[in-house]
Amino acid sequence: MITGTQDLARDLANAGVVRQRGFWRGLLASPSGVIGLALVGVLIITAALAPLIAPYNPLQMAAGPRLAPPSLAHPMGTDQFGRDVLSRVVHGARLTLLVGTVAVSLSLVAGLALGLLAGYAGGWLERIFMRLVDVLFSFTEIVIALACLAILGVGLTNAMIAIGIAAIPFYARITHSVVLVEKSKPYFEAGIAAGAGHMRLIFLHLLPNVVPTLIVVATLGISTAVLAAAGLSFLGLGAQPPQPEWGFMLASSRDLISRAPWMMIFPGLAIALTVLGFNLLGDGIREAMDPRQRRRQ
Amino acid sequence: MTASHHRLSAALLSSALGLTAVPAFAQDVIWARYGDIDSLDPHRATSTLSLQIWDQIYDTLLAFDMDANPVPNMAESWEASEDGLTYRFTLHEGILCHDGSPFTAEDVRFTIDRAFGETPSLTRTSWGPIESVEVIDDLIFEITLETPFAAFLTFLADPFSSMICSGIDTDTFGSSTAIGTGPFKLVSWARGSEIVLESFDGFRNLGQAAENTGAPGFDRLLVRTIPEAQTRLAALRTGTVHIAEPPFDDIDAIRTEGLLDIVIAENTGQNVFWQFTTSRPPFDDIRARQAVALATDPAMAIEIIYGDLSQREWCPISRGVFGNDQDFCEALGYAHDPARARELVAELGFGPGNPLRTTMLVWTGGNRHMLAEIFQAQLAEANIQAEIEIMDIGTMNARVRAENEDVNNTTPGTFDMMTWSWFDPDILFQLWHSPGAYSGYQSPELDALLQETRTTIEPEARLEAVHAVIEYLMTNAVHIGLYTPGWEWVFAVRPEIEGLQVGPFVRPNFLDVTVAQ
Amino acid sequence: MTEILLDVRDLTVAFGTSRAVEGLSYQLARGETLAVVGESGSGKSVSSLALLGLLPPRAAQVLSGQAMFGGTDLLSLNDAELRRIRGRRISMIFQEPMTSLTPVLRLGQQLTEGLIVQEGLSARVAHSRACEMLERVGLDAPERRMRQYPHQLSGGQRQRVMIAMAMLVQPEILIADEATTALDVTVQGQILDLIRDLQAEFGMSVLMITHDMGVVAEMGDRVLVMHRGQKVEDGHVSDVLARPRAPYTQGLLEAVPRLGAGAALRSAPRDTAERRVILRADGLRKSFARRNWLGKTQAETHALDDVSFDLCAGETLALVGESGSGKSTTGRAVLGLMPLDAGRVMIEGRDLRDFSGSALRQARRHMQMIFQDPFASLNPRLSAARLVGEPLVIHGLARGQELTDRVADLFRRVGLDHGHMTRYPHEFSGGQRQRLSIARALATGPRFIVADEPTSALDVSIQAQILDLMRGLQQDLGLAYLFISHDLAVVERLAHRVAVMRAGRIVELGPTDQVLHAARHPYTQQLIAAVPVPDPALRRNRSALAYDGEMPMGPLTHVAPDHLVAQ
Amino acid sequence: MLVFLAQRLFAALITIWIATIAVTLLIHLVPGDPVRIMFGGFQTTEAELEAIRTRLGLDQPIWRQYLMFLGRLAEGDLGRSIVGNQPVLDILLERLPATLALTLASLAVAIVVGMGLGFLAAVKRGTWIDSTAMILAIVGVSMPHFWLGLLLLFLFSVTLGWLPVAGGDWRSLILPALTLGLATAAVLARMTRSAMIDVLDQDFVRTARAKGLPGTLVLSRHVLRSGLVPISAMLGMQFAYLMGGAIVVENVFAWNGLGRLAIQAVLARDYPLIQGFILFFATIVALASVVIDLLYAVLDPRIRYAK
Repeated sequence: MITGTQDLARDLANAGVVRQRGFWRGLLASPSGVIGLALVGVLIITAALAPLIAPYNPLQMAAGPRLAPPSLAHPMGTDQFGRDVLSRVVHGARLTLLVGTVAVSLSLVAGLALGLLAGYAGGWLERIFMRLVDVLFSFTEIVIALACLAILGVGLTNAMIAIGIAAIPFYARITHSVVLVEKSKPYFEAGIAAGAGHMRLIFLHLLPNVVPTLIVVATLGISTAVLAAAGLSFLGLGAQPPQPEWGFMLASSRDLISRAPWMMIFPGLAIALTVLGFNLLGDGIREAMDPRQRRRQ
Repeated sequence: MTASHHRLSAALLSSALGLTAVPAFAQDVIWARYGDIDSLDPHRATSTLSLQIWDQIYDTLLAFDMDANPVPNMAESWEASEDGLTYRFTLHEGILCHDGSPFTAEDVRFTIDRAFGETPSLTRTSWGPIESVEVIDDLIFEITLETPFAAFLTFLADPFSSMICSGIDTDTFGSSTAIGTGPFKLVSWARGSEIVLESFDGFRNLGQAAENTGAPGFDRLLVRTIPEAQTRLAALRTGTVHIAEPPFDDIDAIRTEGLLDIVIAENTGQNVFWQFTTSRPPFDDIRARQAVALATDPAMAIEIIYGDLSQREWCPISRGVFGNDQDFCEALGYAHDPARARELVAELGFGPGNPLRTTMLVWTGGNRHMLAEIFQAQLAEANIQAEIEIMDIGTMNARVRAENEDVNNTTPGTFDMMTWSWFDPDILFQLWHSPGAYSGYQSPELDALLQETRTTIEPEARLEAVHAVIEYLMTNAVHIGLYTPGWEWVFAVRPEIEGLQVGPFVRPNFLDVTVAQ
Repeated sequence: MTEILLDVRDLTVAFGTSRAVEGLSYQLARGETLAVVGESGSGKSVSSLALLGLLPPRAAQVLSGQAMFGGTDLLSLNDAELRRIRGRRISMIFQEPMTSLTPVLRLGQQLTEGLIVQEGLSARVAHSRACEMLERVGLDAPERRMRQYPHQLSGGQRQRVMIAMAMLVQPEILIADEATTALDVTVQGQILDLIRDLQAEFGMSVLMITHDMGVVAEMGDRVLVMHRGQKVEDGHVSDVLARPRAPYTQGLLEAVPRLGAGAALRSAPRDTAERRVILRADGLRKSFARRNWLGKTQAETHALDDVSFDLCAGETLALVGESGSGKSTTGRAVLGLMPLDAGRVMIEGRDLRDFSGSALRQARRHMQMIFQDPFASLNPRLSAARLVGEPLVIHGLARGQELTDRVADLFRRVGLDHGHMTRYPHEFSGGQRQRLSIARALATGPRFIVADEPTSALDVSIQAQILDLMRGLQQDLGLAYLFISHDLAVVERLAHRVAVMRAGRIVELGPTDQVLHAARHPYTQQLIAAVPVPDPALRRNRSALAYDGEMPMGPLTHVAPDHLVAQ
Repeated sequence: MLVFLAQRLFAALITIWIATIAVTLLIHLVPGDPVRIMFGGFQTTEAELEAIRTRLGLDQPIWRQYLMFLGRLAEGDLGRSIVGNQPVLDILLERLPATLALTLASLAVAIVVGMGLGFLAAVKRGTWIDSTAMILAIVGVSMPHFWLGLLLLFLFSVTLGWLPVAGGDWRSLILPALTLGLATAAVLARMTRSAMIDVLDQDFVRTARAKGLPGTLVLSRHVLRSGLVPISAMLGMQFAYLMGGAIVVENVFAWNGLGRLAIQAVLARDYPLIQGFILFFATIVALASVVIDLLYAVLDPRIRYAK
């Protein structure tokens, strides 16, 4: 997915189509776009209205019998403390959305700034910088995240930061490659020829043309961040009790897999659907923006 | 029918695949545990997981009977001097080390010197105030103490006092080699995955609580690390392993199903208790400590998590240990009283919109994190907002001590669900006598009381001294008992394994084990 | 009289709901060349691909028609049956020699696999036949070529391999689908000659698909003109080109710039005495080093090698040459868009290097640029008014109402509506976009404009309009143009002087008429000779193309006043 | 090609070199006193902590520490783990085979399933086969490893009882390899499809068909060979992601490899072990990418014959 995303970014930048009109029409015409939009919409609404939707307080123990299978009173069953799994899943949407957006914002802003500067500056600075990014990239995100957590200590906030930091090389690299594409387009040279200064070239010519592509990438990036956060929580490095974080809920369902499989099924489903939602939305945007992709379908 | 069919095919598969690497005549017992040992060197670790393995490789001068009383073992007899400062031991004749050499008084001296040597034993204070070891002849030696030490003989029955043969290779000892006189020889240790032990022909059972007087009745003991409880259970069911700790939530089902035997250890000596960072707010104030104790309801929590596998433990030391007295402790203890807890919290200036914030440190595993979540919810009702941090025991030991020593820290102090297993109330001395294992709560008054428990040999007087310490710890809300036992004390055993006993302090004894064909 | 080899009747091909080819009928006689001509999207390629079942599966559908070839209807055959015809009796060569060969396989395998699979020849026989054919199409060392991979050959060489591959089976029909479009004009000439020779030797029929009327005139016996999927007219080449009947063909032929048509758009030549030099390029040198990732130079290509010329106020100097000759590099170099290795650029007597960063930016108001691709050169995020006004803002020349007024004035000047100002680039047509670019270039009132292939991305009819506009502006504002183009016919219409570039050097420089009609340098002669002319009576001079002496690439010397040629 | 390989090898060395700097810095970025965090356990005295600081060289200036680190590294000494006091290198080497077995088995699953599916989808583009394959792929991409693992565990071990999950023999490798492999297969399927479609749209495929070659020969010789070039270029990254994914999957299945070790080390804040792990991981990934570059060079004559 990651590797594909880099190509996608370059394709989009090359096609110069991120700015095409009829984007929403295109998005709504693609099945992936519609389903993705719907899933992400449900997630956002769930997160926003969690206290209204959830039938119980997610932290309330003995809201029902312990380890009760799904029933009318507890549609997703209860956990080992008699907490309502549905309420926990609903509240978990908030954490998931928070982690996804915070981590991606962090890596997007830092990656964008670094990639933009390196791409614009060129020369030795660019060479050294991109080499460094390549190296960090080959460490893989999970190892960088582990290193960050080893330094910062565990916890959801630290996991969020770690995921954000770990993805910076990725965003820097994508930004850099998009900047190179944009820089090679004649309009950029036209800007120089017109006598534009550095600030003008970066902020008027480069940035507005780089950001839309990056937004697409970031949409896909949220799914990666959500997965990563759930993974870290699953490993015990992220969310701590009693946070109703989905990955953490999965981790605590492990020992109960044979007795209470619903504890594993529903949070897992929530993660998978969320990630699927952002992936489909990303694909939908890609299709809506890139005629080449559309033709391929 | 289906189930047995699966079982059959699984058994066929495992015999075809799992065991083909081993000669057909070899009889293996496979024991799966959630974690690995830290070291093969009895001086370099404190975990129960390590201790259980030392117990197979090494032997001790004394041994515990099933009621946790020390009885003669490698030492067939001893005499104590009047003043309680000198002990003269006589070893059994003909004890053999795994390298074939005879075990002598020299080896005893070697072991004790090593425990106090350049890199001393992690539990060196438990040996007591040993001044010297004098070898009289091959079988007789004399140990001299600086002061009387009440727990001395019991310690010599504990695996921390495992006797090491002097023929060890100091470079590899502990990491890849080990030489003792226990029932099993070390074949190999693949860290994190498997320890292979082999029955030691030269072994003689001199005092351990087992009927077998010679070497174990099977060829090899394979100790595997399988961290996931469900995985262990699956492995048990398919016959890939013979003995393992099952998932707690499946124990009822296992009992009903009847395939596996459940063996529950007694006299574990295990105690789970609250302790606090008393060097800074909020727990420098006794009311905060008391509030935590009053707000939580261990009886309810262990009922939910462990059912009848654990018991409420009011005392700072566990049942079966000298000085434990439930009635005495309960009278001093903090019964569940959330209203009173709220009052105390309010006195400290905290309330519903402004909870008392702190962090609860918990040792990973054994469903303790679930217990912690229940406590967390109970504390929340008393306006105490406790974050949970889960970590392994080594980290937790370090962390608790660091918290206590870090006086200038401005974040709220922490409290923790600490766990210890010990055979004697002397543990209280090690924990609380200045400077203390964790640099925690200290007072001259407490130090004096603790010293008394060490040097008083006469049982009744010592009991009084121990009770005085208990009273001090509980009224000052320094060390508050929660429940017992707490880790690795339930064993699920396949039917083909017979004769497994779990001795005091959760030490499985394989001497009487036989494998049915 | 002649034998009809292929008889296509009422062919209709649909892509989804749109019809790419509709009711197309034509005949191809044995030994003749039929040129199918049309603009892109006219359906000319689709019709031939449809015959061989090579259309993308599922996307395209043959709705009706017959194609009789040797008694069978090609359109009724299934894939296995077609395979017996494809690559055996009918061969094809394609437009892109760069991508038409499989990059990961050796040429030998690609050449012989058809023979082995189709004809059942042994590998050895196939190998020796392939070697013979490589030699026949003019490639040296065929044994070595057989072991090479496509990337080791130049574009022209690859097209020769493609032809060899097609000819190996000695087909009855050779379909050449825009086979020379991607090639430089001199290489194109060589390949056309090769096809003609092979046709004479093997007696096959050729279906020549092209958009270039010159190629039609050069190669075709008969011509078929297509427009929007339909046949517009067909007939003998000489008839159709001389007396087109369909209005579409007439329009097409009129718009084609012809070399030799004269200086239709050239502004009045200025008196040499008043010539005021505003741009002087002096010994420009630039080499592009392919560096490895450590920054060490691995290979050098000389993009510019001692390039010198003057540009005077009000004049148009054209830089012509094939791809890679360095003409665009020169354009960018004189604007200071690229650092030079050596040489200097003087703007009105001042060395460009003397300008510091901000002064350079200030100086840019006197020199502007128009790009080849008008869409790509406009920042898609800015409105037309902002785009045109940007140079004014940058140089602080206008603000507020004055800015709006001046932008509106520029719009008028280039023939755009006032109402166009709020639109974004993608809302304009290609020609309009180029007008926008010109308006932007004019905004700061520059002395000279570098125009890099400003019309080559445009349709021929629009091309003329833009050239007209450029000439008008030159007349009115006294602008000088450095006009970069590969199209000699366009150059002839606009330029006062022409500089011919080859391999980074100027090989001939002089007044347009002298350079184009009395060329002194063999390379210029070759270039001119290679241009196919849409008149069957004027077939190319093959001897000039066949020049095989060493091209003189030395310093320029005067052969006449104002006329310099490399020695 | 030798130049190409030398370059790739050098790049790998640079990666490893930067990894050494990174891990040296790591311990200094830890807030608080790492020695106390690591060693301040039961009954250690301040003097002992000081001795440890000296032993680890933490009382030296940082460049000195780095040089010392390099010096020890040259002797194959990565320090000793805090928990258990074993040499870090021994521990890592002991765990390596398990992780490699898992990674390679997963890679095999991913290549067979993912590339197969992607190739099929590309060839049958626009049909129901294509749609089904791509729906499977995007669902697979969205499925968390650890959840997929739990589901498989629940299905095959708990419910059906077919596959034991303990023991360390090859059967216990099946589920983790399947989990990791399927998740990667989904990514690979999408990439393969896209790469193959790019190839199928290329002119040379039309050339091959115009020659009258049978469809299977066109696909196997021209399309597949060419498509493998971009795919092999992506495999390096995929290998790295597999190694990363193994960290999670090993923990689901208690597969005793480097990944489990890493998590234990982070939880225990066993810094020497964490440092060793990162260095080791980076080295393996870097070397693997060299191997994959080699494959790439073999597949692509443009690189093989570059001067």
